[in-house]
Amino acid sequence: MRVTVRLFARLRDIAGAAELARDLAPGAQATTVGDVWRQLAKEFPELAGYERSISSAVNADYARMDHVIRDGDEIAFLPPVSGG
Amino acid sequence: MRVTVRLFARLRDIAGAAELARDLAPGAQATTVGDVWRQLAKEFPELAGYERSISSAVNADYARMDHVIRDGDEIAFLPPVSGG
Amino acid sequence: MTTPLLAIGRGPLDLERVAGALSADPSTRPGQDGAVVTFLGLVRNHNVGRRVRHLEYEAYEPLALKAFERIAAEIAERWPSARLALHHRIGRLEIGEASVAIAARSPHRGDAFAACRYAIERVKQIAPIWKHEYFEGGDVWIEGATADPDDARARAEAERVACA
Amino acid sequence: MTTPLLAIGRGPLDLERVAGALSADPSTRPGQDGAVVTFLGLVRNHNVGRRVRHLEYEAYEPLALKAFERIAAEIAERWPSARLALHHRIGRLEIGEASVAIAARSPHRGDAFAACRYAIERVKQIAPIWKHEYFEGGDVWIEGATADPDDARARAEAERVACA
Repeated sequence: MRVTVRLFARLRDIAGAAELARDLAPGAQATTVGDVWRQLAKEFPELAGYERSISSAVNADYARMDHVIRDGDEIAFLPPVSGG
Repeated sequence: MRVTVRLFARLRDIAGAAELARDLAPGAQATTVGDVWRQLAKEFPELAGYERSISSAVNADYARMDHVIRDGDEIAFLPPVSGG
Repeated sequence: MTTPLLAIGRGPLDLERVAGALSADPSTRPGQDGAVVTFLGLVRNHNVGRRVRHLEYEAYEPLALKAFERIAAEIAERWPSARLALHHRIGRLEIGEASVAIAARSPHRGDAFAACRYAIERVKQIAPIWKHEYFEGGDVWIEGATADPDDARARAEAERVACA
Repeated sequence: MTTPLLAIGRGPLDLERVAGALSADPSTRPGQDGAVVTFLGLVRNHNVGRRVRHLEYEAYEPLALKAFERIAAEIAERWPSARLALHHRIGRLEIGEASVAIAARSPHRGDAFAACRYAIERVKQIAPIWKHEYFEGGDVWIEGATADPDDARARAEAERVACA
């Protein structure tokens, strides 16, 4: 299945792109947001340091790492926020 | 000596005037703000109920009841305030 | 014409003007502040069960201005990086109109919130201003606090409410 | 054209517009409110010892708007009589410009102060917005809180700071 990954702030700088399309091979178990993150962290090792501090969202709603994703989902990874 | 007394809000309504001129006979002791108040409360008995809740000022500065007054002073009596 | 930081008058209040007086004041160095907090007090159409028609505010103006100066000085002492602008309206006010407009600026938001809240609490405690309420069925002078600027307990209560 | 209560955009912020959106909203019944409290966050020229030249704000806009809606809903739950307007600016901001404008209205000032303060604390906790700081000598993404709207401890901390 194909998903869109959105990255913000320094995560975007590390990956060099605000948006990535990724194909995920269907595994024995359902694919989660965490699976997408781990695949990304393999591609961009600098991301690994954010494992404990990121938040994630699916289709513009906050979602946990164990959230099961579906074909066409937009998955976003958010470093610690600093608005205001 | 002659002083000007200024009254506000309900004190003004009770006395029927915002400003009164009063002549004070010099006594054995110095005349205080409290003396002026007590003379006023005799004139307008309804004022007496305010004895414990009023504030006073002399020449547009807060002053206590034992403040000694001088000829020409402006003495103000202020009921509990309700600005804001 | 520059707008004063502290004022009392009969014209309608303008929050932008009050906040603008503060940002234009020499005490505000460009770029130093991260927070502006404002408070606007409005005339409500109800008060302790009465239907309010309008209010009339009266003040002992020279002493009220001195009370505002005192409040600004207390804030400078308690929150040295915060600065204050405060305009109070007197005369007849209709429902929904603003009776008082306050702005506080500071590098950090905590101080700006505290200074703004402290200012309105102190106005209610020590400013020689009175509210005459005209309601359906009568009118009444509102009497709140006995004004005593040297009352340390009142000042401590204002600090407590300001969450300082 | 009516101004939305909650918004995120690239244009300069206007405090009167934010407060006006709230007073014009049908949730505001004429004469019910006695207090309006506003907060304006400004870009400072210094931060932890660095001389700041300008900031760039970035947001995940649809999620940021949902975060603002969530904050408004939390306020409606915690302070039922208070209502909120909140505009956040993104893009390049110069020193002294406003990054966020918040207005809270309520019959009583305590609730308006608390709701306004709570709102800015929650924005900093859960809004997916990031600040890129350009200072003399470099630039850095500011990273604050790990956003988790369901973190009850963070929410309790925002209530504590709001002096609720």
